[in-house]
Amino acid sequence: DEVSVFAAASLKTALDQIAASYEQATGDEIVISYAGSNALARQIIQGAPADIFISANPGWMDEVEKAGLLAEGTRRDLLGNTLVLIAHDDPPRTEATPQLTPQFDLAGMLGTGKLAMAMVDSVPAGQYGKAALESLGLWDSVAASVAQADNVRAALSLVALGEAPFGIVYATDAKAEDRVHVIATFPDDSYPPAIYPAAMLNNAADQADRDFFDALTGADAAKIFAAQGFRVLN
Amino acid sequence: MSLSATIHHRLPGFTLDAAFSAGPGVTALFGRSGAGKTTLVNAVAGLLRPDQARIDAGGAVLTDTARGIFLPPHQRRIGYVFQDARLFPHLSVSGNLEYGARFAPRAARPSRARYSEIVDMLGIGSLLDRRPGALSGGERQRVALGRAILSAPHLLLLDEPLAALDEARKAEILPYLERLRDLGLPILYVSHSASEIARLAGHVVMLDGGRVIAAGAAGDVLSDPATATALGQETGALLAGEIAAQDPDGLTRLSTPAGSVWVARPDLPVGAKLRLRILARDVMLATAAPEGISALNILAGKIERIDPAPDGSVLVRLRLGDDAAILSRITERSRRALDLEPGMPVHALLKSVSIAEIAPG
Amino acid sequence: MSLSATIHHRLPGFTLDAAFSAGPGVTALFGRSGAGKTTLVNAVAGLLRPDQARIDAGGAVLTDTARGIFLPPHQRRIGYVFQDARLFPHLSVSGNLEYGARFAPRAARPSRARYSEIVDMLGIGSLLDRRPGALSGGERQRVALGRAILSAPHLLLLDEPLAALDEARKAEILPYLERLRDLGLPILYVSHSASEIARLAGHVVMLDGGRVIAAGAAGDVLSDPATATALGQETGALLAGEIAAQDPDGLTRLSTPAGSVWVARPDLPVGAKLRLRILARDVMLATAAPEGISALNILAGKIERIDPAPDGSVLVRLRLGDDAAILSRITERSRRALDLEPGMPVHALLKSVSIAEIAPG
Amino acid sequence: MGWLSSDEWQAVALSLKVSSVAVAASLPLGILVAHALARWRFPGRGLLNALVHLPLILPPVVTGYLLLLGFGRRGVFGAPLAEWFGIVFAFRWTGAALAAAIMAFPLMVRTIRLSIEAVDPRLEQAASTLGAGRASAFATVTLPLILPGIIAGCVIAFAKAMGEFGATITFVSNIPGQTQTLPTAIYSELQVPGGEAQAARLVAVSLIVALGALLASEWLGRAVARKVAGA
Amino acid sequence: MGWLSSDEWQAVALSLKVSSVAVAASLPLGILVAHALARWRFPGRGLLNALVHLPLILPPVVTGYLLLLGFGRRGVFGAPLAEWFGIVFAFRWTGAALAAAIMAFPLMVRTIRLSIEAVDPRLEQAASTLGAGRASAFATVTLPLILPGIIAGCVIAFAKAMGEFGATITFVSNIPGQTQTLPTAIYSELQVPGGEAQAARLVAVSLIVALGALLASEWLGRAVARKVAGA
Ligand SMILES: Nc1ncnc2c1ncn2[C@@H]1O[C@H](COP(=O)(O)OP(=O)(O)OP(=O)(O)O)[C@@H](O)[C@H]1O
Ligand SMILES: Nc1ncnc2c1ncn2[C@@H]1O[C@H](COP(=O)(O)OP(=O)(O)OP(=O)(O)O)[C@@H](O)[C@H]1O
Ligand code: MOO
Ligand SMILES: [Mg+2]
Ligand SMILES: [Mg+2]
Repeated sequence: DEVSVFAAASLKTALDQIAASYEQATGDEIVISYAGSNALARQIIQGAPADIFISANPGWMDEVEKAGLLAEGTRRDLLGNTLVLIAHDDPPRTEATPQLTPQFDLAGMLGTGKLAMAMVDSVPAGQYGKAALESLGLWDSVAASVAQADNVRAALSLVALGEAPFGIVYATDAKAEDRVHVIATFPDDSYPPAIYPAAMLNNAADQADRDFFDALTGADAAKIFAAQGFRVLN
Repeated sequence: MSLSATIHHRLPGFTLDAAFSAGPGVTALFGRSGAGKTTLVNAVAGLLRPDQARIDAGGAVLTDTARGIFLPPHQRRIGYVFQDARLFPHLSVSGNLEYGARFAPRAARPSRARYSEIVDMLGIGSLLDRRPGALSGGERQRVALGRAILSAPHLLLLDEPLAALDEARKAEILPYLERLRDLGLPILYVSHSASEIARLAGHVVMLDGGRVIAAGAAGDVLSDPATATALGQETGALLAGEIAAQDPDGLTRLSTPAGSVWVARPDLPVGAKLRLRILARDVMLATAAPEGISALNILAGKIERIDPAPDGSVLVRLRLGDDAAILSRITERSRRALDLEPGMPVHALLKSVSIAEIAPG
Repeated sequence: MSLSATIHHRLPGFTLDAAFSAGPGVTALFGRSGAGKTTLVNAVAGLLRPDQARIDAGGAVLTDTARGIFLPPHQRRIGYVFQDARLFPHLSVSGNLEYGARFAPRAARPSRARYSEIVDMLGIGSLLDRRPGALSGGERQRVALGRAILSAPHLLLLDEPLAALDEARKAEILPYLERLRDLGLPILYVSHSASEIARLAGHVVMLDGGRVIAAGAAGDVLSDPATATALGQETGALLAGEIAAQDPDGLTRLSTPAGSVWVARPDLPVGAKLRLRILARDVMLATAAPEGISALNILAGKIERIDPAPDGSVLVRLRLGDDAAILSRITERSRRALDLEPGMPVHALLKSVSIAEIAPG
Repeated sequence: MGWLSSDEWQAVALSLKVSSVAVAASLPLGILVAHALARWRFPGRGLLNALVHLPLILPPVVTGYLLLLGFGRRGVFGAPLAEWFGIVFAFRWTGAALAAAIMAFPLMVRTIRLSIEAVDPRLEQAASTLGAGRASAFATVTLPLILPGIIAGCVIAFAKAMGEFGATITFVSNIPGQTQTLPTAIYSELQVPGGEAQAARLVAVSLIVALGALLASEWLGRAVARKVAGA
Repeated sequence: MGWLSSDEWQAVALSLKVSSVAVAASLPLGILVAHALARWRFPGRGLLNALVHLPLILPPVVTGYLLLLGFGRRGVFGAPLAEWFGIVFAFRWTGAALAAAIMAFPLMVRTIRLSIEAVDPRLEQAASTLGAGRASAFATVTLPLILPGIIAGCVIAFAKAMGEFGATITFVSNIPGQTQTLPTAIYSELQVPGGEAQAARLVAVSLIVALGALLASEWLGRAVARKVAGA
């Protein structure tokens, strides 16, 4: 049987692995459509034939839920992520990564360089990053230097290419890119929890859908998510 | 079929204001460059929508601005040979020639034989596979002529179709146009050449500055001393004739209202009707019948009028019998030497070979 | 300047293989439709790169395929009036006329006065602000002529420049071309009209099927019985003359090698040199000097040869004095009636007004 | 071939299918609209022109979103089309073709329109005197003469369709085997750390296909032009 | 006006600036390349043609990424350009203009090329017999005759530039006041639940501007065409 998953694009690496081993184990076919959470949510609201939706932020899951399209009681917070401050460097430095504090001289470190982030008003990673910098009192000093990419991966590649010396991305992204290294972590309480909610949709009728949804919260999946740097939330 | 048109159309800097009618046969549109000939022909074809006009052909109303009638060009069945050939560049010569047939009613479509005949007449048989881009100027014009004829039209508009052609080629095509005419296809023929017109046209419409300045039977218009300035060296008279006898030495005797005239047309049967063109400059006058002279044709007549021309010559109009008149252009000195005056009897010497002839329009 | 060209060029279905040279004055290219005239002219202009060719003009090598020389067209300073006018559609008539001047060397640029003179001569003064799209066919050709002349060329190529024009307009333009020629501008002139050629050209090159079939002085080529078929009604002789006297009654006496000839050109000074064209069909023959006849010009001569023509006429070549010969076309019947044979003395009657004259080439 | 996964092969095949269908299906309308804009005078001409250009002016995401609203399952047109005619665009390859066609439409129309405007109307006049009505004259004279323009329009539309991303992913998502075209597959790869190499291979495939089409069209266009030029 | 925030006004102004500069700056090269493709025979013609079409074929993100590699601070060309000439594209409006220019280039070139191909070479020949060298003949005959094509090319390029999003944001990201163009602003709004209304206002602005340009160009093109047609 076929399971149709609409998932935030940043999950691709992990989900592809999970789906591959699940397909092997069950013979079910998992078809995953990766795109921005906003696009996926709108498509679902417009009747997309998805069985499972994994959003990169709660806001878009709320929209789908408001539209009455979630299968009762299936919504859960699947994953969490951590925001980190990264720097371009090769070879990577291996120092311990401190927590950011209000004293951190981010503006001084930037100089005339840019701080790469996802779009601070619209893309979750950017919204969280802005909130964190604001709560640390650093936002005003760096706001003018922020280069906002259309998604967090694009922000990452700006740092990876050295176009921007620093950037704010998820820990998962930092981990996957060896041309950058993490120089500091944002305190958990400095920004709203970066949560990836998952839910089954009304469409999802058959057992295969339910099985794969369960598998996502299973131990094998957790291992894979964790290996990518996600916090597994259940 | 007959055509009658009253057209008023303004262009910036030019106004066409012409009324004329054309019976069967060839009607020539004659006039200087810029006189409005092409504009007029475009209006007849339906390519120009005149400000005010009424154009009838064979009883059908083609254009009547007063009643809001404007038959689109493709329904007029008017073949048009443009001043610029306007061949279709993407079609071969044969593609161009065959273009019109598919739109003609099945019965009117030219047969294979007729197609070959026209191709041969125009001398374009070796060009059939070429594209128009690889044709000479005259070849292009010939293909355009063939294309129009093969579209099986009810009326043919020819806008200086032979201007780009050499005399020999013209001489090949003219008889064909005569045949088309004699088969009943009316032709509106734009030309600068009085000799072409004299040969083909039954009627002549002379345009100048967008207005008709003379119209009528070709003989009248071409021999009207009033049109002499426009015609210059081409002023002359037309004489109707009939073949009376074919002499054994190859000469042909014609009987005309002016008396017997000899020409060299051994190919024509006795009884055939012809039209003779006698250019004023080809007529000499003598007070007594000359002897021992190579001129075959010497006609006796009486001077009707003498009009001086600006260049020092005079145009003498002779009456020959009741129904015929010819013009002679001589110098003022000769006039004085011979003391010519209206009313005097004289002999007109025609150079026989300068007589152009046609079957009657 | 003189032009000499040897050109070999193959097109699919047509091969041009011509060599000719042209001195100062006007050289006419004469030939049937499709003979290769335009192709040849294109090669001279540098618009066609022939397979093999050597073309020199005024000592400069324009094209020499053997040495890999090919001067691009814009460096040749050759004015070209195309068979299709090819005006620039985005420029007004005046823009077209002024186009060439900016590329001409400063000293050669036409003055304001010359510009007006040419505009007046061509009768396009009222069209200066129009676009080519709003011109008649003949108007377009006149503008093209003006455009080429005003580019101050060293050589002028005219590809049937007058074909689209009426007689009156031609008569206005021809003297101007004569003047250009007399000012030393060499002209290569493509035409179907023997009378234009006789009037303008010192030399004639006759083309047929891509080859030169006759070339030489205009008088020789046009009166060569061998070219008579190609020329048809236009066969004739050229006679050099000089104005001997202007008679008070407006007639002009010319002295020619054949004797005195009268024409009506009161505008020319005594001593001016002219060329007379005497068409064979305009010459009558008489065994005795006729009396009381309007023919002004009666020349005595001796029959040199008689060539029969396919149409039943004969072409008689008369020797008039040592240096002059004229042709006469008469019917075979007349020949027999008068018993004409080579060696016989006869009188030639010329119709005075049919004499075309020019300043000598 | 081993160097592309089966999903990727599917994306290549799908892209080809989507682009070809998009071009082929929109060509008749493209010619009609181009002709109307070039030669007809009618009220609403300006509006039509604007409408045609819309997809060019709008960010692709917006076009995609509007398509979703219009032709989604619950869309203004999508719902009745599906109900009455069984035509479904939403989340099908047909939807990807629709998106590609609409995004490429202004390019196609502009190109064809320009070549129609370059045809000498006097040739159409000549056709009319030979008996050809408007439609016949168009089919037998104008159409063959604008063939190079039509080819150019198709190529540029095809190229655009091959590269179209934003409207497609927004409208029909990125479903492997159904709506995942080359560009959306490339996008997916670029979302993965270290996915650049994968993406580069797909880019290469995409280039080979599109440039092949380009070269073929150049050759074709030249052949057609030569034919028209004569010789 | 009160109904747009100052950031949004900045985006409007910036989009206009970026698109105009992109079109104006690429036009000379566009004409040159179009002419070369239409009329010259030289080795590498096919390659040049392919290169010009690349931005159309590639997903915009890829083009943006390649621009980043080429013209970023550390880019192959970006670094020397910055060092030697002080020309910086990265994170500047100039970079947005570069991205827009490159994305619009194939459209501009195709359009102009087509109109060059429609010019009768015999007119250029006539110019040459009147003394005009190649360049002069081009400037005085070909160029005026292709003016309608150039206008069309500019309009379609301008429209494309106004709508360009993917390459721009990937190359110069989204810095309000510097690189935030209308499409990025619209994209940003669409990312947020309920942002549609905001986005719609920006779309409206974008339409008004681009359609204004379109209408103006139609009018201009018609005027030019009328001038050439005569009367
Ligand atoms: N679109 C136009 N706008 C203004 N005047 C025009 C337009 N078209 C033609 N004319 C003028 O109308 C007059 C008549 O043109 P037309 O083409 O009918 O002349 P024609 O008699 O055919 O001359 P030709 O023998 O030179 O071909 C000319 O003076 C011409 O300049
Ligand atoms: N591109 C070409 N390919 C093949 N044949 C050609 C090409 N161009 C011209 N020809 C042929 O070459 C011959 C000479 O053409 P050209 O144009 O020189 O003739 P022309 O003497 O100027 O004739 P016209 O008096 O009709 O203008 C013609 O038979 C023509 O068909
Ligand atoms: O899952 Mo996203 O790509 O940050 O919206
Ligand atoms: Mg005309
Ligand atoms: Mg020719």
